[in-house]
Amino acid sequence: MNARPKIGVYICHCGINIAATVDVEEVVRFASTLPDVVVARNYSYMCSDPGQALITEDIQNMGLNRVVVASCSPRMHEPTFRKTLMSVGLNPYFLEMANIREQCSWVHEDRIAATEKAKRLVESAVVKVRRLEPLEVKEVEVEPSCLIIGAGIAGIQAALDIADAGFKVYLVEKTPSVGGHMAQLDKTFPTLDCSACILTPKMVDVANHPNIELLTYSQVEEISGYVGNFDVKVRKKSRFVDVSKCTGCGACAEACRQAGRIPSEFDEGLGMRSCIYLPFPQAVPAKYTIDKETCLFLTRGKCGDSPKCVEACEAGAIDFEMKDEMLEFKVGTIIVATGFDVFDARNKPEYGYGTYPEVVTALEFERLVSASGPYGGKVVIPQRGKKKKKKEGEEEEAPRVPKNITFIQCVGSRDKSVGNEYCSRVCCMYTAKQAHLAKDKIPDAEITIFYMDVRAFGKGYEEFYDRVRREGIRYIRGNPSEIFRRGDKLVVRAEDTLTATPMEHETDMVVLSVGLMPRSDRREIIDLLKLSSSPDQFYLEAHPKLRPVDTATDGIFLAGACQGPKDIPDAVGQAKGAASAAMILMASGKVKVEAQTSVVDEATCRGCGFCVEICPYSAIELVEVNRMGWPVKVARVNEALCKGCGACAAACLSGSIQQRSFRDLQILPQIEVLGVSD
Amino acid sequence: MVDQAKLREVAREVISREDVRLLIGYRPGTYGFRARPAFVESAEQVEELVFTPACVSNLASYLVLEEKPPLPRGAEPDNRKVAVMVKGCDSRALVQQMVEKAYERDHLVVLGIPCSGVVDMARVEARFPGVLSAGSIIREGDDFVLSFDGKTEKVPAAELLADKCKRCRYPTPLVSDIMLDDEVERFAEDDFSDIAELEGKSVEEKWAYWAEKFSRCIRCYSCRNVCPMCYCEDCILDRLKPVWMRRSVDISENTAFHISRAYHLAGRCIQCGECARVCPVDIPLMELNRKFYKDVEELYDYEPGLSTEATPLLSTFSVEDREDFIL
Amino acid sequence: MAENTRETFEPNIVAFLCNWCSYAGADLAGTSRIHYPSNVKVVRVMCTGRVNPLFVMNALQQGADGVLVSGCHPGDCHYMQGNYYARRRFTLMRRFLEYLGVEPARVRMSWVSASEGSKWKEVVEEVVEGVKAVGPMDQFKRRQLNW
Amino acid sequence: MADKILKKDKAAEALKELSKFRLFAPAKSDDVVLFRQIEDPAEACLDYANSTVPPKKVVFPQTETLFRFKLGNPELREKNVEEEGTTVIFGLRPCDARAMSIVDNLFSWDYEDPYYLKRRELTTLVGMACVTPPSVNCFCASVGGEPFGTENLDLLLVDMGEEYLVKVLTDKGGKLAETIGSFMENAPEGAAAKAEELAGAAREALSRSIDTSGIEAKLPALWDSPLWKEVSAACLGCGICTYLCPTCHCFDIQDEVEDAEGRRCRMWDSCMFREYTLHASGHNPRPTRKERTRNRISHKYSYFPGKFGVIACVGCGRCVNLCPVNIDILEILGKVVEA
Repeated sequence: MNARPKIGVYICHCGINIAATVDVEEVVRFASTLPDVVVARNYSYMCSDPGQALITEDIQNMGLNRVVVASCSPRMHEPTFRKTLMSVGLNPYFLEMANIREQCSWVHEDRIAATEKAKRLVESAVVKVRRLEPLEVKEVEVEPSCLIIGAGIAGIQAALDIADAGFKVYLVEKTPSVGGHMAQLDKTFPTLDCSACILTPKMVDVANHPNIELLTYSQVEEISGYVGNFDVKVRKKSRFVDVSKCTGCGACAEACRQAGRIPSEFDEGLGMRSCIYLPFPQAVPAKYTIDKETCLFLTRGKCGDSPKCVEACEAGAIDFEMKDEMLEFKVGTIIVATGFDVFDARNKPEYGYGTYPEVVTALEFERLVSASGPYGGKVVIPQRGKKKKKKEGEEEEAPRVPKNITFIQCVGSRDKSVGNEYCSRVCCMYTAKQAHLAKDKIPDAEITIFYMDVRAFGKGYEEFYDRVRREGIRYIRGNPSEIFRRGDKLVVRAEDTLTATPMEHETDMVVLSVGLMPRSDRREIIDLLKLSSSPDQFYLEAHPKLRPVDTATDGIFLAGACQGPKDIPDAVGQAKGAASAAMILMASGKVKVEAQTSVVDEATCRGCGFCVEICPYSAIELVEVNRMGWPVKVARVNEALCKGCGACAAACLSGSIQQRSFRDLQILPQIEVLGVSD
Repeated sequence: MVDQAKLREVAREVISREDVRLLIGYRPGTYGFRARPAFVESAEQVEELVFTPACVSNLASYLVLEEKPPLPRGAEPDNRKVAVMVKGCDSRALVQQMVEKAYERDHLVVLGIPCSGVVDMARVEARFPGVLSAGSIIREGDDFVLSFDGKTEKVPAAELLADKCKRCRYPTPLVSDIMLDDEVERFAEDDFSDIAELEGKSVEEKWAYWAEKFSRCIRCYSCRNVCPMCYCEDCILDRLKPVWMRRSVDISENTAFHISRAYHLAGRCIQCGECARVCPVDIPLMELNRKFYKDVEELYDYEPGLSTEATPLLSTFSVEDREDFIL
Repeated sequence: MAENTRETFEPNIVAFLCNWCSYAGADLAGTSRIHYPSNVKVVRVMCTGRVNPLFVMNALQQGADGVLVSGCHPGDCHYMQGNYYARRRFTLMRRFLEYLGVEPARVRMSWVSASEGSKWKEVVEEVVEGVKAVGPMDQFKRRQLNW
Repeated sequence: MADKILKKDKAAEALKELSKFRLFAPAKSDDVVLFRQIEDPAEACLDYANSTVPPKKVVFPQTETLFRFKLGNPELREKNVEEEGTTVIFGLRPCDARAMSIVDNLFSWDYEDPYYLKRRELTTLVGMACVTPPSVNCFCASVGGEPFGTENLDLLLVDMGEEYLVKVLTDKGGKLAETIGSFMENAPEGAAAKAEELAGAAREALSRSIDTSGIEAKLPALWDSPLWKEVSAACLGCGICTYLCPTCHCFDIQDEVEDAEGRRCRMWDSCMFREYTLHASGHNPRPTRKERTRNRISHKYSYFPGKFGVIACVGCGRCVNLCPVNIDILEILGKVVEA
């Protein structure tokens, strides 16, 4: 380490990506004049095998002990070149990169200015690399267990894969049942499989799998630790029903004084439930839950003379004294599979959702068309706000069957006016599917779809779209501007943009193809796990292409629509990817931890504790040491906990705690070089 | 005013305790009106102790200034307590030192001196130049009474009072084991109008003002060394690896020195004013410290040196912290 | 160095960018080929929490005409709190430097996320313009290696 | 050359004339008097007690470049002090002038320091006699000086009220006096006698003194005396007493490198600093302020006289006046004498 630095500087053309804007030859000439630089070279692609070979040969032949690569962002190829160094026995932390592509050639036009800047960046890298120190990459054990947050199809699939591989899974679901949005769907495009038929077996599997601990009606409250060693606290919310006793018979729900008065979340409010309820017939676990927001006994302390559900329950499972339970466990990896919300159509008031009962959302339509739904699978205009349960003897008013149904695509997607620029990816296909189902149920219905573009990109999608069109479904290219009532009809005002014809289209029913939104409660997870968001507010992956299931934090992965809108095959595919990523860590049993950690100079530390207070990872503590006979307190860093942020180093008044690879001694020379005005 | 006999009596008792190794107080200086620190290790020495308005030093500095050269093998460090006399302002240094874990509370025996203000010795010596023989200063109501060379002069207190005392918020020690006098009620307010006035100048005027001051600096580091909050084992100013600022004495490095010194006291300076007092070239160091003090109070509602339970200002944050300048 | 006039003055700005948000955002500006002025030169740190406010002083002393510290938006810090610490430190340092007579336009801070390539461009442009307006740093710049 | 008279109302013109040289004179910066390079006579403040920082800084700058270098290039560019040209220090106190002659010993001993000596050669010293002692702590007469001392001065001015009596002491002084000859007139008879009278009164007015005989020999014997702990207990370890001392001359050498270019410079250092004697190993032969205080006093009153035959203290009183905690060299010397 103390050998005189012998630095090699390697400047990449990146084809013409760099060379077109930066005079690479000039940068090489300049670099070769810098102190301690033994060799400076350029090459068309430094990251290629021959490019890397240039470096390894020089290390071996010229005895280089420091390397600067001036090329793309270190976020791109730092790992590549670290490996290059390692391959010939040089410590990988003797590398510094100068980012002359993303932050120079690609963003500047003036060749002279870009070349000057590239020179400065290279010089800054040289002065830093000269002072770098070799670091040891340490390993920690990985707990062979995984926390999966969210039990929709993505969470379920990831859980099953990991559990099948023999690792323990804690599957945490906020609602009383697993299944997520997929359970609400009727058929799935393009195959028209019954959603429940393909999902239910998996739901049952997660409940029965010996390696899966299913925690429904539960929420993650606290996560601390680091990759391989996360400490998790989960709140198991009280169901007020002892699940070990509940047989799922449903007598309680029948008996509930509020039966049929509480809008069912599962049925998107089109159907009603009791205060004690099973979200849907195939719910897993098939255990009842008392909704403490509406239960009379829980909200008012009184439900008639005594709660009817208690009377009805033969198993004696109902327990109003039940408390939330806190579970604590350790996991090695975490998968976030929290899914999405659908766009709230009230944010497009021009479509009259919430005003006209004939305007429904696509998810409501799924419930309408589902045989298990509130209307038994009949496509009707739902009777909103009317109690479905009539008093004895009162005549049922039959729901109206529409003869003319209109679908509007891209509601809340590709729409800057509501802040959603992105395409929700599923609406084109589910609209086609729903149109098909409507036609199937009401063969004489006239069905029209207003669309902006039809994106049928998946396997079998274009074929399905073609089939639907041939069924006599009318596609009109145009984004309707408003919907209003005329007599007993609704009128959709739009322009057919293919013929440039303004039109008023009369219809009995409108289905809004609402888009997929980031969950409204996403902040909870962001705060728990320190995830980042992309501009669309979905969780941000570590790399959009190459690390789509990873997050910036080691050991935490993303699955399903929480990362961005996805259809079922994509969600399942990503879930399997996330599962596999987590399993790599758990199977190897070890993981390398941050090497660029903080370190204390115990000889000068005055033990003030500023760093202890500041460390977000509680990685620093004060310990008593003997300094030449005197007992003194000094800070000490737990390197397994330290994540290498360096906040301690900036807080230390005496500079006694330093971050490796980002020491004051290494940064100040960079400032000296970059600060000089040309 | 503190009864000098009582002070000595208390001091005698304290230094006679087996668990106390040192008492730091004041004694008369070598000439004129000066008083200076006294280091009492035995009961015989207490006779020289005084407390008068000439006792300007903040003795809390000595608690952290003590050098610890290598102990001979087998020798045990003397861990007995240190007793220290503190005025209101000085006591805040003790509090802040404890916030920063310099020592435990039970390391100290604090002799608190409720204080109605000390003199600015430069003002005294300008008013009565050439006084060599021992002179005394006592406070009588709104006046200081100065006796020297057989004469007695009465001067309105405001004319000789140190600036820090004219805006003292905490005249009575915030921490003490033995209070040597009755509590002094707050007699002054601090509205930071001096700082606000400077803030109101244009950037050019401000720089001209400070460039003049900083150019005088000879980097004797008396401001640092006298400060009760400056006690790093190895100050970054002295480090050669890395060099935070060069040894060169010029406007650039001097400015860097003063920025560093003041920033390192942000949220830590307890306004004892010692730095400004000792500066041989009269750099108004408190105007630097007070800028941070004012901002810290305005922005974060934080005053250092009031509670040993406080979290150091820059080791904490609030999500709601202002950020109006951030793009 | 030729005497800079206000018109031809091209400021030199040292920026400290956190690896996870702002550095990534600046990279994204690159991948998106968003052009911006070349005056800003970046020192990469893992977190704005690492940036000692005295670095600002060093950069200005060394001759930088301005300094920019850019990190993750509040709440998004990869290390949870680093940007909050940085915010306090730089708020105080910036006000202090202004008090000494250093134009506040020279000491800037921004939140630029990994997805805000275009915001990075805007920040750079704004900072460069701001520094251009106040001219070269000459308050306590090192007179480089003078006798 | 005979004594001259410079009327006070001509002083400004004379200073104006002298400002064609590198002219240093006492000037006020707020209330602090410092020697500054003067371009406009109005800046000068001749009616002063003494400067806070002694004028030694003119010939021994606090920071000075010795040479510049480029890494990897054996050629050095040395500082040419000659370029600074003729320098005049106007109005310095006799003690401070005498201090320079003491410091000369050091810089021309086994090694002749070209920077310092060249600057001394280029510099003409115009003294200002102390008609009244600048401070209550002046004790120049105890260490070989006096308020009207002429040692090492080229010219001495005596404030006679309306005018300055100008005594020409050296050829160098004579040459300088010639350049401002047109602003002066011959001193009347009796002026010298009046000045003598003033000198006598000034000597009488010195209020502090110490008998230094025997101190040089006594100090080494007091190496282990408890008095050092006692007198240094309050010491803060700052550099006031040394930096403001006109005879302290310790320096450090630092390389300031920037990029591939750098300079080697010399800057004041202080034996009162911990780093002064700190070894690279971490060992410090003067581990505490006690040893440093002992060294400061011993150096001035024992080691330096042992080597050069003169006490390295001129009794200017600055260290006493400005010590933040009233550490008083006369008190220490008194204890040494008593011990």
